[in-house]
Amino acid sequence: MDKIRTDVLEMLSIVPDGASLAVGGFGLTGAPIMLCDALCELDKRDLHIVANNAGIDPTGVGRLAQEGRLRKFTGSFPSNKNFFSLFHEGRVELELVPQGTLAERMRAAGAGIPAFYTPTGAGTDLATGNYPARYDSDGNVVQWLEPKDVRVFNGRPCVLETALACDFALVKAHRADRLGNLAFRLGSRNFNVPAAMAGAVTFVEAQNIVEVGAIEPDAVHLPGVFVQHVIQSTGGWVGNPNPPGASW
Amino acid sequence: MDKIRTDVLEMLSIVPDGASLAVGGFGLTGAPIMLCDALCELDKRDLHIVANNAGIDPTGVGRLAQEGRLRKFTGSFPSNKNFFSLFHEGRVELELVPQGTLAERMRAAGAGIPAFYTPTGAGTDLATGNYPARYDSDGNVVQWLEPKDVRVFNGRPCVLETALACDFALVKAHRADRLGNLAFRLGSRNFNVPAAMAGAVTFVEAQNIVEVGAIEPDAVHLPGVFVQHVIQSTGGWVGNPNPPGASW
Amino acid sequence: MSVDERIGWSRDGLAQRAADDVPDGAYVNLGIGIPMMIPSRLPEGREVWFHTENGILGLGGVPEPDQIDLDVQNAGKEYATMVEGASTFDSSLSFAIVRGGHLDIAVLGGMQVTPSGDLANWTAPGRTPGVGGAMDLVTGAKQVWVVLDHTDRAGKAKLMRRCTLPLTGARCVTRIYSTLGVFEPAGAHFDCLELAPGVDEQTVRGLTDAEVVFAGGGR
Amino acid sequence: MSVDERIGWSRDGLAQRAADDVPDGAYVNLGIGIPMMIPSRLPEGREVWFHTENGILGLGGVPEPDQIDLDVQNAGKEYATMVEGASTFDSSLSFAIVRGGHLDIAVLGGMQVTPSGDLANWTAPGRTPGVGGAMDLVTGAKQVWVVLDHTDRAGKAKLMRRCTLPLTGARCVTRIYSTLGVFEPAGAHFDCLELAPGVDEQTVRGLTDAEVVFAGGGR
Repeated sequence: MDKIRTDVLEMLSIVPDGASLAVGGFGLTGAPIMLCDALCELDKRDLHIVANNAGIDPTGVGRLAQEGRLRKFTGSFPSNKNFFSLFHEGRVELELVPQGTLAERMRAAGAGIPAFYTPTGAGTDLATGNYPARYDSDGNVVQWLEPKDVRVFNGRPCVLETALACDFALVKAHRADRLGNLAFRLGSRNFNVPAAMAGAVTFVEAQNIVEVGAIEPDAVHLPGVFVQHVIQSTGGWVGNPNPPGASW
Repeated sequence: MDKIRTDVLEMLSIVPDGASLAVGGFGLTGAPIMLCDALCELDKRDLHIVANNAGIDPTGVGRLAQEGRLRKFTGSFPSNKNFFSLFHEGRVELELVPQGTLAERMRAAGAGIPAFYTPTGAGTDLATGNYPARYDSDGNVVQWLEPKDVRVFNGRPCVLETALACDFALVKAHRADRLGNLAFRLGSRNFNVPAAMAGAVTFVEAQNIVEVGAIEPDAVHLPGVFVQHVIQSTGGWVGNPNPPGASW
Repeated sequence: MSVDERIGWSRDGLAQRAADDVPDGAYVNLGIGIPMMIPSRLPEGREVWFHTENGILGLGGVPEPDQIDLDVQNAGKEYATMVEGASTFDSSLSFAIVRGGHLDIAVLGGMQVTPSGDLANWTAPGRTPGVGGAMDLVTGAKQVWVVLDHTDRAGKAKLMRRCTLPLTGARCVTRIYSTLGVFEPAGAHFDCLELAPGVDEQTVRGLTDAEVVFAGGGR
Repeated sequence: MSVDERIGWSRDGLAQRAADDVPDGAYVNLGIGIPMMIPSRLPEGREVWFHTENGILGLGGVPEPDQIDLDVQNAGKEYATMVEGASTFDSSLSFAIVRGGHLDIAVLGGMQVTPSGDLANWTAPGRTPGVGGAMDLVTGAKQVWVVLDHTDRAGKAKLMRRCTLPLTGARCVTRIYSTLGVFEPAGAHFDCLELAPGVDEQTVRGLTDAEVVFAGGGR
């Protein structure tokens, strides 16, 4: 069993236009930038991206958004100006999801849980469907979010959320072996685990490809059974769009 | 913040008779035997134990069962002869649950998910309620399992399962610090993580109590926020009820 | 009447006032903005555990330039540090902590808050909305504190009878730290627990679009 | 007609026959009993990853006495070993792997199985029932193989038109390795893909309580 690949373009060529992809990362921390870049170079289009952020600047998912390669974005923080222009021009659909619900829906997909109830968002516009999902080119709302089923548990209204299964996942790991076992570093684990679980086929760019056994059994953050393809990451991000500021 | 306790009987004296307790371990691997023993010494009764096994021999949950301290057992593998005698004599209630559903219901309780759908068990006696939950002293069934709601997702019937919130949890860890951060070793993690999540108040017996920082951030298997009390384990199990056999 | 006109607490003073009330041993999540100024203002010796949505429990303050680690940021995507005893986890466990009721306090910014504890803070006309973890936090944390200017830049009240903006959550706010004082939603009115230095009851009444009951008994 | 009478494959032979069919690179869960004899019978050079419900992926064979580690057991609570590249996890992730469809094969024991693929294997009158992970496995694994004696100790067929015992799962079995041969549920009948050495069609027909279609075309 050897899941190590060497040619990123060849590896990702199996992703068809129109595919759905779960993408790890929070902002740019742990974001699989090399894999996103490769999708751009392969000129993939009409993608449904499931990720926390639509990208703050034209990097990672931000680049895919900027280049107009998205037909739909599902996530909690699509605060990317370019993305919003496209959204209000009717060129992309938005499914806005609370962040915890997003993570749980991605995990559920990989865990064989088709749906779950959560109190998060109950009664809000994101649950009642009173929020736009798509505009036309004149800026009129032509589609709203789906209203969610509500059921009361322990006196508390909860909404039914469904699993977010994706055709593929793009993940960045700190260490990976040929079996696909993954270990992450500090705050870069974030959405990479739920994304890897959500994807039917999961691609991993790894900062370090290590020998089998180098990741101790107890240190594996995600077992290789969730991973299909691993490739050496050639870079990562170096700049931070938000320089360390006085506001902290 | 110091969650380290030194007197196991004093620590567990806050558990009232009738309490519900999630208990970690799979068979005796990772089972919090010292904590179970202390509940026996404190003469706690009418307990609702939520655990995978009812104990193979009179150790851990097996001792609690053997001594007749259970009013109810929720689990997947209650194959303890003594427990079954008590069950058929009408002295204890049984909620038989598929193992994966059990783990997920415990995790759900700690994750604020009141209920979820799963295909596991759909259409079986455990879902339709065609299985005894309680007998009378003459061996007649006086209560059946609750029938579960069914809903079809992607063409597949799924049952609604609810969170298994418990008043307390008993957990065995390999390493713990005063903040309650836990690390487990190999196959002993098993139900200890879901149990710690299910308990409103979680007690941990740790094989090793270590300095804060000794467990690297990426090596923490369960953050201290899920743990309220930690005590040094004085032992553990030494014998194996199933000696290594020719059947493997 | 905005904070720039310096009636009541400054941003610093507001962060300090909220920090004073964070109890020892608490598990706390901080929203973007003024709440993120709390850690560096905690009274000496107080051990508070800061949780961040992106998967860290035990967040510390701002790193020195030579301490910057690309893998350690807060939920506002600013560089941060980790304290000894910190732990890291994925987003689904991070929100299990939030949703499961394991956080003592979420300190959030706010656009509008009502006497019944309704909060609006995730979107407004002309803003690019990002809901992030706000709805999870107001649902899951044991206490929800809101830290805000008492009025918006146009001088309009943010403490008001009914939210006109889309709700983040209903009946979720337990405490309000505004530039003018400390308040609690009390159902039909706000209880004012404390006035900021130099602020009088009449000023608060004039800048609040709901009944306010003062600790001294005044209304 | 039980396995003790040595018609068809012995327990060893049965485990060997199933082991021969486990493909290279497969992720496989093994039930208690004969399935657990498979790992040591895998053909040389075949890399198969064994998953165990209690939270290990990469289970190995029986340890030498001086290798026994109390923290490493299989789902049958027997001591086991781990191979290089193994990983450990908690029970909720373990069953995310099972339920989420990430296992290629679950190899289970069986009491009754039908041509439509229904399986009963978790309880019977007089047995102390323990459902364990069986219902999760038959729901989640891509293929469900059942390994069993062709008949019970009383000589009654285990391959039968309808299960009389409570179901573990409906329409879940994809392959049957019995002491008499290899079969697949085909809806209204069993397809017999292979007969065990020395077993003829007539014997199988006589000991099966459902129609059997043989690979050679015989019925």
